[in-house]
Amino acid sequence: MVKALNLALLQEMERDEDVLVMGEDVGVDGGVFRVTEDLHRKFGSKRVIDSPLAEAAIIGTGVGMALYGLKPICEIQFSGFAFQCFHQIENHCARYRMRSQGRFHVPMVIRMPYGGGVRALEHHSESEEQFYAHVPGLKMVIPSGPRNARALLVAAIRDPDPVVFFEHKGLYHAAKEDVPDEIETLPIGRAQVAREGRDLTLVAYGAMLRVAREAADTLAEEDGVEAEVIDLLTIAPLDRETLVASVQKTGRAVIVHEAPRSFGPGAEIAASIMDGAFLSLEAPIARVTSWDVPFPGFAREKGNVPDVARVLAIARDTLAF
Amino acid sequence: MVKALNLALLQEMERDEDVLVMGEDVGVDGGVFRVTEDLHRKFGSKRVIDSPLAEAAIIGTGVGMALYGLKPICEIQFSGFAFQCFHQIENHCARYRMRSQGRFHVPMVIRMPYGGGVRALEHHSESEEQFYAHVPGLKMVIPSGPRNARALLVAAIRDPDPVVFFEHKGLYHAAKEDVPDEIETLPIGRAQVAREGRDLTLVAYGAMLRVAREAADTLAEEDGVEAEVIDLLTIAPLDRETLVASVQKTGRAVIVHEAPRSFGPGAEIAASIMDGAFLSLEAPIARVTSWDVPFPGFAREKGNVPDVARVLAIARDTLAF
Amino acid sequence: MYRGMLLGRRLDERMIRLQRQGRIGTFAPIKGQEASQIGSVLTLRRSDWMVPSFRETASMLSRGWPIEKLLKFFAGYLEGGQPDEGQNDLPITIPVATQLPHAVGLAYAAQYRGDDVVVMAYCGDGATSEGDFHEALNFAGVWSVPVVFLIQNNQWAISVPLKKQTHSRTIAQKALAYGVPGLQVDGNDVLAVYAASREAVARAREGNGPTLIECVTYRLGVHTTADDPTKYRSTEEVAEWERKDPLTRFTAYLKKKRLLEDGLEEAVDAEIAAAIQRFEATGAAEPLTMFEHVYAELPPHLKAQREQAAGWLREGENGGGTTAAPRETSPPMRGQRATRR
Amino acid sequence: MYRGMLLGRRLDERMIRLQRQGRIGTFAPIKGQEASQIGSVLTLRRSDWMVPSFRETASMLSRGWPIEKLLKFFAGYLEGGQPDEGQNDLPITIPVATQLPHAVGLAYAAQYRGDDVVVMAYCGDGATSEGDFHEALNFAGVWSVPVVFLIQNNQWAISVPLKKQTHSRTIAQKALAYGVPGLQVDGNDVLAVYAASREAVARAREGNGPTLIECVTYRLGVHTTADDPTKYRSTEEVAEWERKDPLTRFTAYLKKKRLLEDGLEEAVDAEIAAAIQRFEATGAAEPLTMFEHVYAELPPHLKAQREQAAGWLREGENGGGTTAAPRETSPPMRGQRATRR
Ligand SMILES: Cc1ncc(C[n+]2csc(CCOP(=O)(O)OP(=O)(O)O)c2C)c(N)n1
Ligand SMILES: Cc1ncc(C[n+]2csc(CCOP(=O)(O)OP(=O)(O)O)c2C)c(N)n1
Ligand SMILES: [Mg+2]
Ligand SMILES: [Mg+2]
Repeated sequence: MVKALNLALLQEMERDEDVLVMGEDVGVDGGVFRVTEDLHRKFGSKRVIDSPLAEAAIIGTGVGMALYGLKPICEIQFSGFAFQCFHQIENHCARYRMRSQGRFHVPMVIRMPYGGGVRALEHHSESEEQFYAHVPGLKMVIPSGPRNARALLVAAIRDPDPVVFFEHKGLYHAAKEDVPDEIETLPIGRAQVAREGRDLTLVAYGAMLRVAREAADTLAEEDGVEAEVIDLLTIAPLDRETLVASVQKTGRAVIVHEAPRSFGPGAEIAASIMDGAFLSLEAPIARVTSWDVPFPGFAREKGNVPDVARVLAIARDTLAF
Repeated sequence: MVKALNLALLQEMERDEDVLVMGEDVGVDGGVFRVTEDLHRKFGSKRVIDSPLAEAAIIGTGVGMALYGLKPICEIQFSGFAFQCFHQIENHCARYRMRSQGRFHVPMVIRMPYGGGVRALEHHSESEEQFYAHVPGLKMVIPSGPRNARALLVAAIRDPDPVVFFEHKGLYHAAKEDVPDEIETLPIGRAQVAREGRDLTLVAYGAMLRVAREAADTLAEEDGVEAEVIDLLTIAPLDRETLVASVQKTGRAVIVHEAPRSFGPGAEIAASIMDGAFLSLEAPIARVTSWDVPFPGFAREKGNVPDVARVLAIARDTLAF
Repeated sequence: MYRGMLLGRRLDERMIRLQRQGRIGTFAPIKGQEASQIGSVLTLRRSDWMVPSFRETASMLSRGWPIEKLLKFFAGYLEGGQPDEGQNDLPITIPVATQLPHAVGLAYAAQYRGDDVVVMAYCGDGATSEGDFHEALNFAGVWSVPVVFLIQNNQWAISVPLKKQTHSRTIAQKALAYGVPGLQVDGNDVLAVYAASREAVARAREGNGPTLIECVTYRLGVHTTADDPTKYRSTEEVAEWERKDPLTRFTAYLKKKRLLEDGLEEAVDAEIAAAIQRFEATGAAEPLTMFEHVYAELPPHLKAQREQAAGWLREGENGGGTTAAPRETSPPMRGQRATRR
Repeated sequence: MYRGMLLGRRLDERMIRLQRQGRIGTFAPIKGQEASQIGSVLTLRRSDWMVPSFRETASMLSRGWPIEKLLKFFAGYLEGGQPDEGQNDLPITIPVATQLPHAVGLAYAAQYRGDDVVVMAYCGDGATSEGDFHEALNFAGVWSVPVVFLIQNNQWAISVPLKKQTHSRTIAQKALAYGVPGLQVDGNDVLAVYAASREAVARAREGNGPTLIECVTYRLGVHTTADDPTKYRSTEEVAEWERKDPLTRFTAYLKKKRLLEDGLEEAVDAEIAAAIQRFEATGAAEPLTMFEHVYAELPPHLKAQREQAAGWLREGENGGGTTAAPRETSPPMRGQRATRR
């Protein structure tokens, strides 16, 4: 996925001079995950900016650039350090359009690696999508593989609104997929049916998509159950149509995410499905998530992040309800 | 409510020398809402600290004090400015117990005024409880009137864990209630049934409690419907027992809050009720909330914040489902 | 120059009355800081950018913000935060110091595009304690961008005096932390402020990077209309600074030089009165427009919410007014379930 | 003193090997910074507090952290962040600069209680760009609390060199912004660091407030084990600083003075080897303990989650191991609906 993201950045920068990249170590070093590799060499240090170590100013100056008409792509080195700039995101990125009644807008992308399962230090394994999803004015995107990552990143760069773009660290190198040469885009705000089925809806995104898919395969093999798997791709605005349509068909849903459960994204997904498909529901909508604990260190992360076995068990519960 | 909160602070400071108050203008000025009035005169500037204008350091130094064994009560002048310190809250307040495997804990209270309806400037009318509720390790409390405000604030001060304590600006002066001389406490983590009923459950907190109560009264008068009103008091950890027990009885629920709807607290409340009371549900759980827009300025706030008419209409929908 | 200061002062006084009458909400008067604002803002060209904090009435007026727009802002209409197309100013920013990195970003973008643009950003003494101040100054220093940070050190941040705000002897010396030139000027001397600002703006324009200017001044009035300064500062202190009132001082100077036009006060008052009339003539806020500026395009959930809100308004007794929601006695709307998704 | 530096260096080398073998995860080596760490930390008393960043192995060892605890931390066990009862140190902090306000709060609390305590807080050159650095220094200055900020300016913040980090000529001069004394010392000269630190600690202890010390040093190795410095800096630069290696330098000095004990290297290596053995003997992490330190008491929803997790573990094939969750082939658990609430 690293290469696919890098390609998206490269091609968009070639296409549009207003696109800039900024962040800690994104320049000469090419980013700690190499997503911005080679861009500095190609576009120079004015367009690929190695910033000082200060997240609020990365976003804050990015806002200023965007107000001027540029399209900054800001990288926060790990999502765990984005609360340092959360005030700039909430006070300004999300609101400048409203605050200026349309005179200004903030066509900016905020990229960050998120997620667990990669044996990382404290504050390097969290999934904070919920915080961004709840902020009106922001869009929140999480790809699940190289091809949709690239297409969504291109769409995010071209989007006139600020987009928070999460990249799962576990997918950077693990996920491989052929990506065409010509630029593709995917619409922000649309989920995809990753696997069709009629007995149960599994909702997932990011690295959990693979988990949901594998669970669906096992259900088909072992239980003769056809699960539909929905890949959200965009968390906010949430594609309620696709979710509701699926559950109207299946009557049952299990949501899988890495963020802690309580007040997490699964709650909105469940509540939205209930709103739209109440009369179709044959079981409570279940959530398979990390526990409501601070990330407990990687020696314990396997006990925390959802895996296929947990999804399977809860799916079977839901089917048996 | 201002007086009741002030009394709680006064009495707890008299009781325990380790209790300190810190924030912008909390000292000589007595706080911009006068919640800390007179404390500076009584306890001096070492215990009632007029801090420089820097929210992250207010919380960050508060964490240090708490690690040393003191019990700082930090005031953030308006909840809209608390994202400046959100990293200190999420990275440290909420996690020090985990990070140090129990060697340290952070017995700290973070007070802030929140909420709309008071003709305030930009960033002065929001309801951000969701952001704190989703952070494991934090407790999130919102009183609905003077007496429970005081009792909960005392409980929060004595609580060994960090408590984010929201005070609705609209209740500061509007809400009047007799408060006894002797110290009272209320358990954190417990909701209260503010009005009993068997036909419908209305869930609310903070300034929305009055709205829910009035709606319940009207429903009784005009529709002959007995609505149960639940005052959450603690948002997180959420008192699921009380919620579920109520809806198991009524079969229907409407949640009222001022925060924007999507990915908001109502989603978790709805999802939790569904988890526990699915078979009792006779209608989808409805949410009456502010719209998913940045706070649009006070000239438009009445069109944004839920009022009795909206609650009534949605409640009637839910009843008629 | 004098006119700008006078306009600032007179509007301030009128606004306090409007606030007392409930026609606008809380706002921050500028009395005492007119020289700092006018002396600095006048060194900008129209093509330059101005980034205000929340107490820059005089600077904003001087940049061409219509009075009625400012009044609207403080009456809770976000329309008051909308600069005209082509006007290179940011709107009033309430969260202290958060606008400073925007100024640095604007300056970077201007430099990137090769535009001849200088950015002037305002903040107060209290704002220098915020992390955003530090990060903005540091980025500006490293990037060497054309930005001037104009700090109005009015001695107080609400009730907190400078010595509780920082242990630094001056604000100007904080510039050293960023390798940026720092100047301190008498902020009540409009000509001194002008001279210092001109120098800083010229330095920026010539590509020699940012400057921090500390204007030593005083807030003669309340912090905002919600504030009672007698709780925290002495009348003697205020009286002492009143003797240094920048407007009195500049008036005396101009009188001595016989440079004062006649009828200026009347002209200014008439301008204000006309603007207030226009302000009062603006209709009630259309609540549904709150859905307009969230995203470039309305996403489905907001379309649904907007429809629901519109339904309310149609059915509400006093639909279309500022108090847009139907009152509690109005017939409750039904059948909105379909749009609740 | 020498022993501490040597231990730091040798452990560093061993840890790099452990990391390559996958027995610990990413960590930040200290090679080149031993003098800054040991010279400063030795000026503290046991009753004082030490607040590390994430690259203070030598300081932490010197404060009595057992080697195996550090190894555990980097092996993903939060137990490695647990100081012993009565040990006045904070754990390693990963988010840059966020620990600095904690140090100021500790110092305030000590002063409030009237305790004879000094707090020493570490951070890097890059950390000085963060808002938290600024706010912490500013609070410390205003409050005049007993804290020493020890900045290890090792010239790089991952790939970002100092001149892209700040336009300030020195880090020491940043102290001026806060009215705090700032010193710059040769961070590769352990005796110079010791002298400067002793002065600052004494000043703090006597009630004369905070000090900022800039140790000019160099990170000779990788930023962390995930880093490849050849991408961003020249071998010449590294070679030049290698000639100033603080350990070589101190060794030569001690040799000249004939102060070097025999057998020190062997003793240090043996200590490390024994600790690694203890580290490797620690059992797999008990996953259920992750519920223990969230709140003082387990709230109902966590009780339910804990029960559910426990059920998994009991039924899982390899329950109790570090890879606690049952593998996909294990029999899925049923009937947990009741606890899902
Ligand atoms: C981030 C933030 N924190 C707190 C406030 C509340 N507040 C508004 S103005 C002010 C004081 C500002 O002082 P200063 O920067 O000196 O500006 P002045 O008011 O003196 O013009 C405070 C604390 C705010 N608006 N933003
Ligand atoms: C708030 C935050 N942002 C980013 C990071 C990622 N990061 C870890 S170390 C580092 C560089 C730190 O540089 P410096 O302060 O000079 O310390 P050094 O690594 O040189 O010891 C960065 C950017 C982080 N840990 N925390
Ligand atoms: Mg001020
Ligand atoms: Mg460094």
